[in-house]
Amino acid sequence: MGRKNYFKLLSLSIAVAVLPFFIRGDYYLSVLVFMGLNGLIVMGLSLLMGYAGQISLGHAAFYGIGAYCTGVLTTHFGFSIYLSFLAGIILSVLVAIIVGIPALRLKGHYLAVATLGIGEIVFIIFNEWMKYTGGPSGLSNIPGVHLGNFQFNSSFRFYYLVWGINLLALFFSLNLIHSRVGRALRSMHGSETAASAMGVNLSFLKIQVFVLSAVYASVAGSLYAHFVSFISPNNFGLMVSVMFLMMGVIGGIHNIWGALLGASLLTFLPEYLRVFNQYDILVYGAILLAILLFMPEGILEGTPVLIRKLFRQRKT
Amino acid sequence: MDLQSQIVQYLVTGLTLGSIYAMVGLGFTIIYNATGIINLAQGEFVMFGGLIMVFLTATLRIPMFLAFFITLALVTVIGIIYERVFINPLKQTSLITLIIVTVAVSIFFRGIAMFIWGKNPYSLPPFSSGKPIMFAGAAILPQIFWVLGLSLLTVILMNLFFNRTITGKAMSACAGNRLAASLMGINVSKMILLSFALSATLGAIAGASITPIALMEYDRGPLLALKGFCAAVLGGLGLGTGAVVAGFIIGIIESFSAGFISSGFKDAIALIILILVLFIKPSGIFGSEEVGKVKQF
Amino acid sequence: MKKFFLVFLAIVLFLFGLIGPLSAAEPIKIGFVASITGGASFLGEPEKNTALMVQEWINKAGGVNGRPIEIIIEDSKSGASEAVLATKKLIEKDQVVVIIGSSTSGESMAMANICEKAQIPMVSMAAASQIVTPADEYKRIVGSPNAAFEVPKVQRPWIFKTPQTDTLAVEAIYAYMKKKGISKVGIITVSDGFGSSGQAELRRLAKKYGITLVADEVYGPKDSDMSAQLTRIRAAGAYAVINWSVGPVQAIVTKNWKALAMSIPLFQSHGFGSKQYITLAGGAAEGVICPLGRLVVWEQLPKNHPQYAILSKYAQEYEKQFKAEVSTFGGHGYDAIYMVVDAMKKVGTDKTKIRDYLENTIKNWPGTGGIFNMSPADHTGLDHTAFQMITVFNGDWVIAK
Amino acid sequence: MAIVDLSFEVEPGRIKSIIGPNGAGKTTLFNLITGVHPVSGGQIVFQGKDITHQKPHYGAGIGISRTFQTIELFGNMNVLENIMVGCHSRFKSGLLASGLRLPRMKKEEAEIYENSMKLLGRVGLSSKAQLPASSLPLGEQKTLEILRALATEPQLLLLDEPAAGLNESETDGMSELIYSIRDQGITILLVEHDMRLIMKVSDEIVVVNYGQKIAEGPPDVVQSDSLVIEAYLGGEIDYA
Repeated sequence: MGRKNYFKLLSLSIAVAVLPFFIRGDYYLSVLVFMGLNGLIVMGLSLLMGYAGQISLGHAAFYGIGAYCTGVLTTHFGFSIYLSFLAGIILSVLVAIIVGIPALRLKGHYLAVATLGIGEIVFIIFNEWMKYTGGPSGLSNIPGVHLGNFQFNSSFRFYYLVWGINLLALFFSLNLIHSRVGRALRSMHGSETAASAMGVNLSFLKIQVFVLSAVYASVAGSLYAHFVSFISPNNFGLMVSVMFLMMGVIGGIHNIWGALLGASLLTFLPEYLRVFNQYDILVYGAILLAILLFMPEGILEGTPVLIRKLFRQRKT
Repeated sequence: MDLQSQIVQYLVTGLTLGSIYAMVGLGFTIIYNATGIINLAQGEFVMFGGLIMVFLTATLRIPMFLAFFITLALVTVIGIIYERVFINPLKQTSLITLIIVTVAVSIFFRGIAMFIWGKNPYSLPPFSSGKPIMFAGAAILPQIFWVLGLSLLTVILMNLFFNRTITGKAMSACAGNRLAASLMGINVSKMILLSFALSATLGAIAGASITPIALMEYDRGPLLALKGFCAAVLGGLGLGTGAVVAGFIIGIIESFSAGFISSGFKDAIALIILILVLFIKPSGIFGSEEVGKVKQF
Repeated sequence: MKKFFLVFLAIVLFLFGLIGPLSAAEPIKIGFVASITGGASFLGEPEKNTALMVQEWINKAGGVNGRPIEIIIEDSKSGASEAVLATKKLIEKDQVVVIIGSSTSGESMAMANICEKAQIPMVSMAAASQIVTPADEYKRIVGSPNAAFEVPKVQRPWIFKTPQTDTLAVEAIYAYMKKKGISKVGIITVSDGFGSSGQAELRRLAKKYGITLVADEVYGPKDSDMSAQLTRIRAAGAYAVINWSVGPVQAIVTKNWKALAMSIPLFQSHGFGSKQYITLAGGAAEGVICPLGRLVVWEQLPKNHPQYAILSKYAQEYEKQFKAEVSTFGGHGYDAIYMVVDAMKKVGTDKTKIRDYLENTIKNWPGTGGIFNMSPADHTGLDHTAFQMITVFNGDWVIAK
Repeated sequence: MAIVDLSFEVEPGRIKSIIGPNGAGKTTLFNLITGVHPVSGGQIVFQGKDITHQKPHYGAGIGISRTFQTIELFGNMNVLENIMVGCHSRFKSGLLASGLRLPRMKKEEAEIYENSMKLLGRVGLSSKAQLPASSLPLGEQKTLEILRALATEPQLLLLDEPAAGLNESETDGMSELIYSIRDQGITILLVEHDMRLIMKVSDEIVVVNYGQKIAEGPPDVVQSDSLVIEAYLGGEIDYA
């Protein structure tokens, strides 16, 4: 990771650390918590899609596995938080491996539909396995997170927990991208033939990054479950998977910072659009389309390009 | 109720569902062939088809027959505008961005539909009145014949179009190799426009014919798109006939699994079969390796 | 391009302009969360309309002891996380006195935790008894060997709700069936919060009324055809079908039931409470039987019925103002708003006092959903008399015999 | 193009060229050796080891590397990174070590960087290290592909038309590079259309047509072979 990225990471960490002292209030902090969670998932998607070039339309499944695993284990079986978090991660890793080995042999749209199908199947299991998941009515009264005697019982505390994990994941991802493994990932996206000629084991690498992104999503899911204390299958359906993808593309999925930016923006935007009442879906769709039309590479890379374009036009 | 009449009933239900999936799947295929895009707003064409039909017949009191064709024309225009405004300007963009564009369009279309029609579902009278027909102990609504008939007719017409007409063949050529096609003097941009228009028309036919059975509301699209997408992929992306057959297969699997195994897991069973097929034969039931490799992200 | 920039600027200014205005008056703020868009919008829409209409009525009539009320309406988009955010926004940013909402059980359960922690009274417009019952108590009931005969003994202190519990609806249907001698029943439920909660109650209470469930089918909230499930119920030899869902799928089930020429009666849940569904189902809804609040049959009530005055005014005004059929869903919003406004008129805006009033002083209180009698053991306050078995006859509601 | 019946050996430390008309199966042969295409019959042996049915990524690990006929650089990465990917097979640190930036990984990274810069320095490309690979002129892209292949530290290097599209002086530079690689002790298998280059650098030549070997031997012998001349009828051999 270059010096520039260290500087960016440091600035972001400082900003994250001081932000709550400027905007207190449960509501805004909750929005920031959701931003952090979505950011975590989209970061994983960015590694998988933007860097390794593998599409997933089923990432909400891993988000859900994390959430339900910790939710079910803590409420029904009295597991401790740590154990159930760990169980969520392990289960996601297992599912990612089992599903990933055959699925990642597929390419392009076939991979898209396979991941989509898997996401839907997991969704149906959440719905139908009522004894533990509570079915469509959801699972409520999931206990809060604690570290020893310290309870993360306010949005203020939870904010630091979520963003702490988020920044760790960001640190991990940035290191990864600028390493042997990260270069291999990107080379795979550039040319699979050449990458394998250079000794890059494509299938192993694909599985690895798929598992990593699943772990990010699972951790986010577990945190979500404990934060909201209520989960239902609807939080983990196909549209949620698509929304994660949308966040990535809007921000710029080929860059981890873009992914984070996209997740933050699209978490905040619907809150802002509350002023439009029920017509927010129309405004929301229009804004998304405008961004995609004027900055198809995403906001992060698109904004400078767009500004340059505007500037040039005014000059002539 | 004996087993035979049950089976007939499940078959009828499966065919009805399947014909809708087939038409949506065919719509996917047409656009995919011309552009390589998976148009996730395909379900919204169906929604518009249903709701515009309702508007024309119930509000404007236009006779059913005439309204049907006006609906097709209007939805086709929507498809044309969609392509010109959102797809055409984005020529140099990666496929994944284009797919996300179609998702954004789908959200936007839903917004427009909600703005115009509100959130309530709407119903249509059947195309022809009459009591359910009893056949081998199963009851079949006359409308089901309309749905099946229209979808079969559409599939046949599409086949003729792609195999017998110059324009159709030109579109198929675009599918094979866009650059080569444009060098041959085919106007690729026009072909892409045509593909959106055609697939919008298909959506409209599906929407208008299913509404008397299944009602229609502004947010019905995504689920239909999902099923249609599965049909298109299962049939081997890029193969129209494959998508149609796969659509019927998915419909029938769903209905039989609901009838004999578990209604809660009917979608899961259909999806598991889909995924298994992909794992065993990664290019769909009817697809060849080569076709599957043409377009990637 | 310059033009684009100007348009953009205009939009930004417009956006800021919309959140800008601050009113000089000191209204009492009531938070109102509803599923205005998304899957449950058929609930949220009439609720939102009702809130707008009722706010005007109350303020025209002098508000709460001279102070106007301001109902701040938030859309939960039929999702739990959105509902949670909306609730937090209302509590933190708008500093509301009470929270009303949301439309679905799932959202309400998620919101209940926040309101409980914030110690702010919440009145839900969703039906599931789990919303007001503490999780442990609910577990005790479901886990008990005598589940069919259990009732909750305690309720969540800050949480109330106005819709009739699905338990009551199920009991109303089962009692009617018992009277008619129907003993073998097939149930078909939608796989969402409303349907699965109804399914649980249908299963739990069957024994109490000597009813056997011969088929137990489900379908998705956006499915287009349920003929397969109904065929299976018919094949299982049921004497009646009970469908438990809300929204358009109810009409589809009804249509499929008719199309299959099924000779056994179709019962619908109390979610069938909007005439729109009769229209949607075309002629197919003839003969459907369902337990409903009296709102939809207010014209058939005797004039001296305690609910008559409220129902006639609400139904007529709603239909006049929104050009839409009145539904029991909007009525849940009506009851919730009037309940808290009544409380505030008596005890002011102290949250604890409002809570105490709702729990202890709402007695013999007529609403659109029935006559409410709240108590520490019952935060719904309705009993089986809230329901009337109603059948569809000539496209209209008729009290079933 | 199918390879029907083709058998030859390459001696260590020499340059062997494969020539033949377009579509003779030269690139297919490379793809078979490197495992890109599955082999349906026959055997490929490298240093006494059967590598016939190995995965494509296997070769780099045992000392076989290659370039491509149509340039396959990683266009989404810069020049230096392209070469760094070439070092992939020689190092170990995996996902966790990389993400956590363990000391082991830091040491490896430094080594990879140093090696890659050294390779770039060898052809005077150091100043362009940070440019996107796709922005280089064609000749430099070809060179970069060879450097990337060299970064795997191969014992056998397969070059697929390294001079295609290059002008005369660039071709001369290319032959210099090929010599210097040979002098390093790396065996080279060369596919090329530029006969001048072939005749200049090859120690031995194999001529293929329709997937079959029609001649094999030192350049001067092959040049006078009647079958070869027939295969190239129409004066495709470019001696200019």
